[in-house]
Amino acid sequence: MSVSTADYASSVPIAWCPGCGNFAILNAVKKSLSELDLPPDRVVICTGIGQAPKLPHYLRVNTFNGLHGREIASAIGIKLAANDLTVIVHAGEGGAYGEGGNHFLHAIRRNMDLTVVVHDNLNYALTKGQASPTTPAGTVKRLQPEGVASQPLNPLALAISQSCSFVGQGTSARADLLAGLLKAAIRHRGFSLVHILQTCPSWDRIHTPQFYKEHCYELGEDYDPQDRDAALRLVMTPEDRHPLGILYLEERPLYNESALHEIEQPLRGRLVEPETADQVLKQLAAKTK
Amino acid sequence: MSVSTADYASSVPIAWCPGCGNFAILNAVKKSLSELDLPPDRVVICTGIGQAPKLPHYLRVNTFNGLHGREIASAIGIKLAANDLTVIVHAGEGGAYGEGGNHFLHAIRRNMDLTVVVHDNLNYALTKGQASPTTPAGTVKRLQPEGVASQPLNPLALAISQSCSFVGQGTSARADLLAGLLKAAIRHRGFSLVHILQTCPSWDRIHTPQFYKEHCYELGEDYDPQDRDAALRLVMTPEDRHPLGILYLEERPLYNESALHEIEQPLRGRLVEPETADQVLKQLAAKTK
Amino acid sequence: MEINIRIAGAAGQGMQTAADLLGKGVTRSGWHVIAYSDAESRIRGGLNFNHLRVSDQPCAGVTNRVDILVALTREAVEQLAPTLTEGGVILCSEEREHPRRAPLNLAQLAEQAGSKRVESTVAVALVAGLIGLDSSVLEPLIHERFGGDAAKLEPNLKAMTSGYAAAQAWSNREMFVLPPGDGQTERLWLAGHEALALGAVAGGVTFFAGYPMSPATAIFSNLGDWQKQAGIVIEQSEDEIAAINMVAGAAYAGARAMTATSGGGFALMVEGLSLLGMIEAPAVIVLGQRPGPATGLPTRTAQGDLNFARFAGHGSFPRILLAPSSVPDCINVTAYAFDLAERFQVPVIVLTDQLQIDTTVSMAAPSFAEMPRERYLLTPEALRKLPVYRRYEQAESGLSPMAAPGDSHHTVVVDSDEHDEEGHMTESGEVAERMVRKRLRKAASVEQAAWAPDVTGEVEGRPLVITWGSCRESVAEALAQINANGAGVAHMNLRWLWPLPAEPISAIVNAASSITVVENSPEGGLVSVLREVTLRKVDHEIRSVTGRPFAVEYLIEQLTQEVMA
Amino acid sequence: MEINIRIAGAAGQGMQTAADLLGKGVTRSGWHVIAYSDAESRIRGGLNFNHLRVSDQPCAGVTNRVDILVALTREAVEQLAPTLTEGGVILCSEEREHPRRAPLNLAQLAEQAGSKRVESTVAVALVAGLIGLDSSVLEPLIHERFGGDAAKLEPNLKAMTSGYAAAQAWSNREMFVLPPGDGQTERLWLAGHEALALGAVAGGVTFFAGYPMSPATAIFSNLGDWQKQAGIVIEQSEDEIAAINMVAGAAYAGARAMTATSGGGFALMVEGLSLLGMIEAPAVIVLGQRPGPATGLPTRTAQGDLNFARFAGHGSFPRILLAPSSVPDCINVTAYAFDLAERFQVPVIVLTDQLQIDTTVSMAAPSFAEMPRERYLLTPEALRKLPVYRRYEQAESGLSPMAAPGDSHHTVVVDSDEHDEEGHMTESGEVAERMVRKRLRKAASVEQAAWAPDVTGEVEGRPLVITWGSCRESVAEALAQINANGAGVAHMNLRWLWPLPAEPISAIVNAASSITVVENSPEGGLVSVLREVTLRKVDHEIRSVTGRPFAVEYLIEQLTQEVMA
Ligand SMILES: Cc1ncc(C[n+]2csc(CCOP(=O)(O)OP(=O)(O)O)c2C)c(N)n1
Ligand SMILES: Cc1ncc(C[n+]2csc(CCOP(=O)(O)OP(=O)(O)O)c2C)c(N)n1
Ligand code: SF4
Ligand code: SF4
Ligand SMILES: [Mg+2]
Ligand SMILES: [Mg+2]
Repeated sequence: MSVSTADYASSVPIAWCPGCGNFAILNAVKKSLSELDLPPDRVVICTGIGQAPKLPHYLRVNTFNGLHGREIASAIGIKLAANDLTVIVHAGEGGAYGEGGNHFLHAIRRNMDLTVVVHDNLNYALTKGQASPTTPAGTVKRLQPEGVASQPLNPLALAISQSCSFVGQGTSARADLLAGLLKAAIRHRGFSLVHILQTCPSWDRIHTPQFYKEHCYELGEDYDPQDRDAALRLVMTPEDRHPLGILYLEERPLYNESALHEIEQPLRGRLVEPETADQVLKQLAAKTK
Repeated sequence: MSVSTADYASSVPIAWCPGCGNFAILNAVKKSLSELDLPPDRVVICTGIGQAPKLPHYLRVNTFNGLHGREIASAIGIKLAANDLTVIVHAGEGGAYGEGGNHFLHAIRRNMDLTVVVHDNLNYALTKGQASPTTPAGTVKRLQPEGVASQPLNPLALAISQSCSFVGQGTSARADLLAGLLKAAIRHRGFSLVHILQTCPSWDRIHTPQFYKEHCYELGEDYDPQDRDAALRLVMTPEDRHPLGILYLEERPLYNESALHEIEQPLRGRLVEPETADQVLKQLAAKTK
Repeated sequence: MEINIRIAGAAGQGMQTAADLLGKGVTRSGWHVIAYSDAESRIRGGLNFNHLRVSDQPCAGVTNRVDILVALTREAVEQLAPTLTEGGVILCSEEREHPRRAPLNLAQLAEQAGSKRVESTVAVALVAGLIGLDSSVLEPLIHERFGGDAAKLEPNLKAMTSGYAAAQAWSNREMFVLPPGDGQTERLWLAGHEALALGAVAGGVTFFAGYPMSPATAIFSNLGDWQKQAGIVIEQSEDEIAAINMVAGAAYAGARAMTATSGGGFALMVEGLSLLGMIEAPAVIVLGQRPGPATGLPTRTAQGDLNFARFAGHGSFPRILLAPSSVPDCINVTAYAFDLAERFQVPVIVLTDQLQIDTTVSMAAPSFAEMPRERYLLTPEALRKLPVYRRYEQAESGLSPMAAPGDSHHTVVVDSDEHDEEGHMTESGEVAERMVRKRLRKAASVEQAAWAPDVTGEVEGRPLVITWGSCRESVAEALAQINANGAGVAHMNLRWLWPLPAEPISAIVNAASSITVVENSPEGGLVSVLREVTLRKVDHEIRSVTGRPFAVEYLIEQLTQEVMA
Repeated sequence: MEINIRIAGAAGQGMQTAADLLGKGVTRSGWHVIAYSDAESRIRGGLNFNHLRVSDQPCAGVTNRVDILVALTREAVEQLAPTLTEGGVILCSEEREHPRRAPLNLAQLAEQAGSKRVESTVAVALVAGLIGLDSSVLEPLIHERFGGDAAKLEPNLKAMTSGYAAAQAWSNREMFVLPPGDGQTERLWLAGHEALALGAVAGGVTFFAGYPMSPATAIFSNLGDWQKQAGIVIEQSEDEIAAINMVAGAAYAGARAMTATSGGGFALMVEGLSLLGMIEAPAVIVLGQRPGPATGLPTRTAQGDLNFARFAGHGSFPRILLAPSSVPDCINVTAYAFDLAERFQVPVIVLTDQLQIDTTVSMAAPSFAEMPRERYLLTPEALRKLPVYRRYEQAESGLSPMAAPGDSHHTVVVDSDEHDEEGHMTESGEVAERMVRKRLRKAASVEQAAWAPDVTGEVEGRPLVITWGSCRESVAEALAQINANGAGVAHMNLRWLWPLPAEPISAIVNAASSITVVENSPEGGLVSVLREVTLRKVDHEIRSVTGRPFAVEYLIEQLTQEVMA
């Protein structure tokens, strides 16, 4: 089987603004999936609500477009039920770290074989540009006329502090690097976070492609993503330079390997056999609580 | 004014199990508040649901006992409305890091002047001992007969990774140290996390007072809580030894100092002056959107 | 004849174990028994009790009569002695003096057996001895329970022997001796939470996600015990929002998915419920009610969330509300809930409550052979033959073809936005209208499948008492007694609560001379439903506001007052 | 006479600004105007429009008639040309050929003004010229809007001048010229979201927490603009659950607290709503409805969440549901919501929707002087005199004394568990019963305060049309036209939706010869409420399922068909 980007072509008209960084990400997704030789019917893209979450409609692919901020939770349900499929989440940083922050936190703990791609455009774009969890402190918004008072979330440090087994960073301004990063993340067996610095020309005139080109740099060959202390230092130093590539890698047992009883078959094929209850009942009847 | 622990005495019968670590924490709370000379009417204790959250009923103190996991959110509302009061959260680790993980995460970002005391007994005690976010991996529970598959949350690393301005750790097994730690946290201007390793004899026979006495150690004079890298290394090394004391301190602007317009008066005293709308209207009428 | 036994003491003193041993023992002796509990929201201390109602006749209602009070604490004596029937006795230790105390000293017998900790086993043995349970039934129970731990087995066996002997030796014993039962010793001893979990297994559950919350936790603890055997993926989620969204994801992927919670957790699932409605994903949600609002009384019972469940979620979408009428019925209702959910691609909410969940009964073994076993997903073979597959294809019934991703070369697209037939988001008013109408047609299809209510007695021109859920059994028993004098009061119980077809229900209620609704809640939930659906006023309402179940005695009094007046 | 102008194009082309300039201009010219929008859920592209209905007479309904179509894209021409009335024209640029095109070339005029970007200003000027808006009104508008930016001011002024001149010079202009208005040039030009925010300020809001969600975001964006001036603490929370729990905390601490959201966000607040009910904390929740289920149609309108709001939350607790009848009424209703919330210590839900929120009207300046200014908290002085303070003291009215922590030496204790008079958690059935009954008495007190419905026309023996919320205005206009021929159809609009006292409402609906409910939702929300409360069947229902508002024309047709048949 040989999959091409054309297999992922969709006829749904795209509702993003011209010049949006999401286009580069969309192309990288097509490229990575086809280069991994994954056919659209073996992949599920799971999203919530926002601009980034519209992405799977612009592909031909199994799509679960659920609720704002709940994409990771739904993806866990999908993956547990269908462990033969490749499950990828695309979320805005508002959904993944704001509304859905709790799911993100606990998904890291599980280390299921999921890839979570966060399109970080530093704002709630679809609802008209309000501050998001990563908006730099001091940014003036209508709801924060004297500037955002909260410090931005540091999702990379958060992930590494919780031993997230794959942490990568890309930017829509460096499309050349994106597909490779996505491929590595999807290939990685375990929970992968791909944080993408995404440009949003409609609401953010500072973080332009040019800006990211200037402020980002590729991690060199000498960088060891398995050195946790170094990775933490890297992502916790002030943010005027952003490293691109695989920031952190850790070998951890996969969720279902470590303790879930082996789910050998995807659940969709399971017959209903009411008699199973008989067996359970027998065991139950034998025991006094 | 001189406040004594007797001022905090309550006649509500205590519903904790005999031998519960919460008793030591309760005493430390009384001690810290009275030693800080804070009268009960100037303090609000805000809690959710669980064993730990019953604490304020066993004191005479302003009490907001809200929903499971929402204690931090409610405390933010209280503090923003009443910035003249000392607001302290007591939560179980299930409420603070499980159900309420998202509020915890974003509260750190805000750096409001709140103290959050988490009673970590490694289980959901009130609902009969299920695994909580900090239950060690591999622990066998009814819902996890093959052992908990998720890695436990590392709340200390999480907090430091997000530049939480005060991070301390205590244990109910070392009552002698608790009041001092609580006092430091309450005195600290900014968001303080006090993580308490709390014994729960009813559901956990491993983490006994003896266990914690053996596995905990006091941080020495030479420990510099302002060295972030060192603090992170300390809390991210495998967990057979637990440091006690102030693990991390960072100078950060207070939320309301940095950007909220000065709330000079607590909101409870505000009159209703419908005419204020007239002024707003005037400004509005002048402008074309 | 029946004997009511109440085992009371502080949380942690083993009342639950004692009740379980006794319940199982009397079940194996061919008697009938129902047991329920009254517990505080704490792990140790306070005052809890377990109540067993044992009879030579079938019995299923709740009563407040107490013939034998086992009091393990002084507080238990003081608080509960007033509930004793005439001739009732207290079993307690010597130092707890009380005029009704039987001369059977728990503490002393326990000490003789070598350990203060076996007091509850002594109590079991004493009660067994009093009611005439055969010691050959008792002994295996002790082995089953403590056999795994030699250190425990010894003193418990001793406690059993001496307790049993002491009771048998007591001269006033006769009034407690039960006549033999019907000889059926093969009945099951099953709790509501077990019945609900069993029903889920019978219904083919393959995925469960949930977050602990009383009284629903017990349901998924059972599933936890059986996960390997029954092949269920169980996920303890970080919160209820995660649980319902996991359920939605798993259902999309073709699992038979389920969650269980109580009011507060259900409240957090409401957005997800609306998601299930929009993407038309099947799911079963067990809502174990307890008194609200908010945290309320966490360990008590109520039926206060019917209308909340009926309207929970923004926008309109079909859903089904079911309510088991008894502990045994929990099995059926839950099993059928899975069938209905998948057949109609809707969320099904099973309304139960603390009383039903925490009640244990002796019951005939259920048969699963006749239960539905159909799956409604397109098979991989059928799918492969389709030139195109569209998840929300229009259909007269409103039921579009459902497929799981990965089952063929077709992709499956679902969207929480309003969408077109392919599942892609739309801005079009026309497409939206088509989809809304499709879902309305589906709602009509669901309504046609509604189960008829259970009606007992002649309704025409007679008073009609209406119930749903856990209070059905006690009301049925109260009415049986009232009707024994020829009163002729009819009873209608609803197991299918929503959608409620207007015509058949209206026909029944309009035939009655008066209607009375019994519901354990401060405001009438079913009262609202009936008024709306039938446009008939409810003449009498019997409600409870204490978080405690209705007792048969109370119902007889109230029903006689209200209905017969 | 009225002229309907529709400015259509892709998101981001400035239609909203153009509509705003025009709306303000016609308002300052003494005409009446209502404007609403139709937008997709995207930031750039697609097809959106803003519709202005300008008249020399008061007008407040929605219409689909278009006299002047400003089409900024080819798609706008193609899609919307069919909506043109007889004689209606399209203003577009030359290359967009269409038989109805007026010879007024937008693109060309914009280019002449020096920038393609001023097309929308050209459009404003053209329309102004056509309808006869005085250029002395137009020019200051351009200055107000673009004055801050010299680079923009210049071309926009040019665009204005040349556009205006071109329109005035067009020979077929007369049919668009509006007769002079009533000379009242001091009216306000106010949007629903501004009115809701203003009402909150008038009601004394001091605390707002919320999370962005269409269509409610605009409400708190306004409050954001005014936070300093009006002294409001505004907190953008991490999610809606945080928002409602912050509101509960702030309300406990004595703030007048508020949030605003839409269905999905409200769903997440349901547990918190129940908390407010239990701790008896006052709060105002604005629920800006849009079509569901789930994400639905995020930028469209609906009235589908009435019953959801009525029953949201586990357990029983009093709440008040209000619905503004118009944009100006948004001010009153919101202001009074704060008074009611604090007076009765309950959550008050203000039900509005995308249509009402995003509609802008010309209106007389409101007067705030008569609005309630009472605060119901015990004052520090009163508190200090009390020997004991108990938050949930029993009271005949159910209204316990409310105090804020920090106001005296007394402590204030609230609890989401069932609690005693002091606020401490309880296990007692008796205490629980007392508290439940206290809340039920409070519910009765609330019901007594219900606002009477607004009834227009004689009901006795006549058909009665019933509305609530945003469709009130269009229905009123439709009925005015129908009744102009002496039809005598009565109209009842409900601004206070719940709790609904049965007697007065029943008296009204029972007097009518038939009742018709108009609601913009797939299933009838008010229909359920009326059936339940009055036990009278609703004879006709007019609903919409497209996410678009009812137009007056459509309503006239439907009402004539249904009601007059
Ligand atoms: C429960 C809920 N709350 C709020 C919204 C409104 N909403 C839609 S998208 C969005 C923000 C999206 O921001 P982000 O996730 O960063 O995605 P982006 O649009 O920036 O790509 C919000 C708040 C919603 N749909 N659901
Ligand atoms: C929304 C919601 N979900 C679940 C519960 C049930 N519940 C009550 S306490 C508790 C766990 C408490 O654990 P933790 O916070 O660690 O406190 P502990 O009892 O261990 O002190 C849970 C799950 C609840 N009250 N509300
Ligand atoms: S608003 Fe920003 S993120 Fe959204 S489509 Fe436009 S440019 Fe992209
Ligand atoms: S269960 Fe554990 S935490 Fe709860 S009171 Fe008992 S010992 Fe303490
Ligand atoms: Mg974003
Ligand atoms: Mg805990």
